[in-house]
Amino acid sequence: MLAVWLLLVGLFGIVTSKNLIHLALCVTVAQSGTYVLLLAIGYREHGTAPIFSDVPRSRRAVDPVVQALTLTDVVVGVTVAALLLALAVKAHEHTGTLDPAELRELRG
Amino acid sequence: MTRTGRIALSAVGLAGMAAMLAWGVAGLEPFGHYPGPYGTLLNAVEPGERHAANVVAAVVFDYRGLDTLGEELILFCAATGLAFLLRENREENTRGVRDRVSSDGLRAAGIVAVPVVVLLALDMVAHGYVTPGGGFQGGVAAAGGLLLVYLAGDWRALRRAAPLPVVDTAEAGGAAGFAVLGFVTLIAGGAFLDNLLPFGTFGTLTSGGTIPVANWCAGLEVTAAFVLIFLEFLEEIMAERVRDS
Amino acid sequence: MIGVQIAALALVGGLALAVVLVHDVLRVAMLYGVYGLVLVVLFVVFQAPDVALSQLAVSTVAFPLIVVTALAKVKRRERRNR
Amino acid sequence: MSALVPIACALPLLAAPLVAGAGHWLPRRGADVAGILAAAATAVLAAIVLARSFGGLSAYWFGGWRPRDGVALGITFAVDPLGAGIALLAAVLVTVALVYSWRYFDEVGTLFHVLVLLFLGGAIGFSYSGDLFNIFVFLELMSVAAFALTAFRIGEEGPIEGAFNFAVTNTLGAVLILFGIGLLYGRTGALNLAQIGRALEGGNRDGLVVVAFALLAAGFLVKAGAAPFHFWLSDAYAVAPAPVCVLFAGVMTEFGLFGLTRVFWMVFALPLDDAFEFVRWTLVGVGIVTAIVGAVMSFLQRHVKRMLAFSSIAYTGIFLIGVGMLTPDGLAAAGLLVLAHGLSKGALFLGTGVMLERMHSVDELVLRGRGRRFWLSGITWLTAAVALASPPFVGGWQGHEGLAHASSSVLGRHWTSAFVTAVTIVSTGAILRAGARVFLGWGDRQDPLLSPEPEEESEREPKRPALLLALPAAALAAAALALGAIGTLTPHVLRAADQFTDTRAYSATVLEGRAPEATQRGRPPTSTESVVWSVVATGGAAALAALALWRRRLPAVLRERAGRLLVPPLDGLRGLHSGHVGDYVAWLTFGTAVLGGLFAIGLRQ
Repeated sequence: MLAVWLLLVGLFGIVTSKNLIHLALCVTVAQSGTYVLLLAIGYREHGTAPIFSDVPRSRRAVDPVVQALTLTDVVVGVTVAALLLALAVKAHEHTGTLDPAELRELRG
Repeated sequence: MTRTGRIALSAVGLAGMAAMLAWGVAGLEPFGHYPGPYGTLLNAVEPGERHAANVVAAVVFDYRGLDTLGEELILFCAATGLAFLLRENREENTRGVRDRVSSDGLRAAGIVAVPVVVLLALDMVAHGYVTPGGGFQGGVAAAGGLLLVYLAGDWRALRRAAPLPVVDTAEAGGAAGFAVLGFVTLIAGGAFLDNLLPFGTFGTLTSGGTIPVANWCAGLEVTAAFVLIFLEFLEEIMAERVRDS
Repeated sequence: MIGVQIAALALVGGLALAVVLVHDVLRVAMLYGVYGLVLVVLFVVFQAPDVALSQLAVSTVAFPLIVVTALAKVKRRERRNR
Repeated sequence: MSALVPIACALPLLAAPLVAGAGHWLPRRGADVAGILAAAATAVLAAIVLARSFGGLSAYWFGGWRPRDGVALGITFAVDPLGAGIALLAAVLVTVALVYSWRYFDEVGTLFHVLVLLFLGGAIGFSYSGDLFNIFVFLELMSVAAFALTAFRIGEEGPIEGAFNFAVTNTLGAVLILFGIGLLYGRTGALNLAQIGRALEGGNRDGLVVVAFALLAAGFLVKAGAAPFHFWLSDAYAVAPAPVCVLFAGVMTEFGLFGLTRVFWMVFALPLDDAFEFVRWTLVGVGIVTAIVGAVMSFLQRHVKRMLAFSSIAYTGIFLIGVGMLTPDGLAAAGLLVLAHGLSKGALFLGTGVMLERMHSVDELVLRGRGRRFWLSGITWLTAAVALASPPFVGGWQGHEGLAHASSSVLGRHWTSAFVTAVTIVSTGAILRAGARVFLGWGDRQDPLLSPEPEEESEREPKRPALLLALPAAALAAAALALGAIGTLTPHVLRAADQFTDTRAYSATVLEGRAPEATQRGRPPTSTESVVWSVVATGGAAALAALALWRRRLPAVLRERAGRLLVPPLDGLRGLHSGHVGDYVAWLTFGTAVLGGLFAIGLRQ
């Protein structure tokens, strides 16, 4: 449920945003919804982390796969955010504004 | 579309999506009851098969190694893409930058802090498949540690500590290393990204076969990629300073 | 444990809303930093230390650096244009 | 399967960092040549993989992790002829784009080559992979490379804005896809396509399954640029450099549809097998709307690249009609059309590159008559447009014929043919109009109907030989033209589609290693009806182009009536394409909700 919330909140932020940097951060909020979803799916009551260096192997552990997926996802999230921020900076350099409403080069 | 129209449209859309997602999520098992079988099976068989204590690391670097190869390349791609986008202000334009000399205390702290942070980060990389941590986490931290050179020293010190060709090459090496690993296993007669090295003793640094190798490649790649990304962004500021003066 | 989980979930949800609703970029940047750290806590209570560590690295090192430099650049230009 | 499969994917992925690393130490041209060679070698490998894939599906397990008791431990590449075919198309287009770009991107060093090679690696991995999350990873690799490539001309405002809109919408599309993957994993505990499909088959079709399908469909439709998720596409294509557009139009959007098709057949076909009719009409409906929007908008553009972008949207709609029929025949027809469209659109986009570099603009009105000197490019333009219009035995003719044939049993043959013909007339008519104006100087100097466009001027001095610019485009156009005459093409693609849609054989091969049976199919006989339709399409396109060029010679009364009737809705449609990223995302949420709502109504048990 929290995952759904994060996704929707992030989307709402993007639609209403008046600043490209803020908008890029909202994209990452929407993305973090997927992290939470994945980890919540793999969670087990009373399970330990799937790292058996100091717990016996027979202990019930949470799902390692979703954690691996989330790791990948986090990396993707950072890279996309970095690209978006770079584009926002460049847009500001050329137009002097970060408001998407004033960036209307591509109409029609 | 006006702002009001946009918000109205998205309100309809978001309400619909909320209902739809809620309906979908309701079909999941109750929280805390992961049904398996993928993760359950891996938790059961991995320690016996690969001797790596951190199952997540084994999944990342062995069972699903191809995903990680893709992930490393996404990072590589982003760093390349940033260099592509921010190329106007690369190196040449920022050569004249001079920082105000920061206080001696700060500088001394920096001299101590840089190696400490970098060493801690390397330790995080090294034990990635035994304890939490690994190439990615340690790599970001190491990149951050190198950036302390800038905070403690100045822009030119950072440039000297991390010359662009070297960082570029390191980054390329890390990304290529992973792919090379795949080709090596192929030539050695296994499947692509097969694990052919001895698996070692459970819970030690020599455990896991090729997992450590892949892990170090990832560490190198991530460190270099993030140093590059940071440098690109910092250069943007330096270019502004040059223009100001 | 359950209590901690619920608290972390609520915090994440609330902070996400704050990030989205606040429109002053500087404040958003700071809120976003806190948001990242709360996510770290959430991942820890989900028994995912690996993910928590990488989120920690990302939200304490990577994000602040790129967001702050982007902001600094924008501010500097705006000041000069005026 | 032989080790060629992983090598075909890993070769460009290895070459990319090597070229990047070598860029600092090797002479410039050496790195360029290495990039081109890597792409060409990948194309050869992809061709071999394609040839072998007709022998039957085969699964390659990375790391040697074969499945245990039907549970996949690792990641598999399961190569079928359709996937191998689109991978080959990608490799060929990348090679052509790199050759065309010789000395074009000198100012950025090796970066352009590196990004394009990464794009290729992602594309090949995407088309071969049989693992849902792995598909997502390769899709993201492709997308991240594409975002950066779009903004090549960072000196201008448009490219940055286009890339930003592109990156935001496509990242959100990926988030939807990942959300769907998460839901499926939560139910089945599997990421392998075959395994998920099998696990869902027995279970009931509840909200989770329906919503997961809606999310995956919406996410892939964003990538495919179907309405109302298409807004990013025209922005991104309009501003990206010409060789990059070749890749975008030729394969990237098609990969969205490919992903949708793959996920549908491998995962959802069995649990939804009594609801095909509903899914069919939903997808075909989206396709129809997309085709109309794309065709009409493309006719209204004077910015030639943007016109081609909207024409690609129109074709996405047509492909979606073919794919959406949910039959092997429909899929085969779409595949044939993708092939013809990829080659001819590639030639056209390279043509716009010639315009920008040699004539310093891509504005149809500004360029009127300026292209007279460039006869080779003019002929190429005409050839590619004809190949797109597909008169009998030329270009995408076999695809159009197949589409009509496939629709007879599921959609109704007559209206499908009529609709596709109408879309072809409008979108190809626009291309012919632009070509005639630029290369022949026909028509008026002003046209108030067309969207006002900002000037796009190329400041660079032409320094590259004209032949180098014209030849790759001419080769692509010739290939597109010849495609229609290759008689063995249709049976092969039909076989590929049969194999692709055989869900049970797929999962048996992947999970149990059972050898699949090879199938055979003949080519349906050519009917006079489809010959007539395709002649109408080509003739109509030419007539419409002429009408647009010499509209003023019509009686004034007629013009006024038509204007009063047409202009308000057209302006309304134009107004929707606002360039505001918030609008695009609002449409994205709306579209997803509508899709989810429709599926909720139609698919609930």
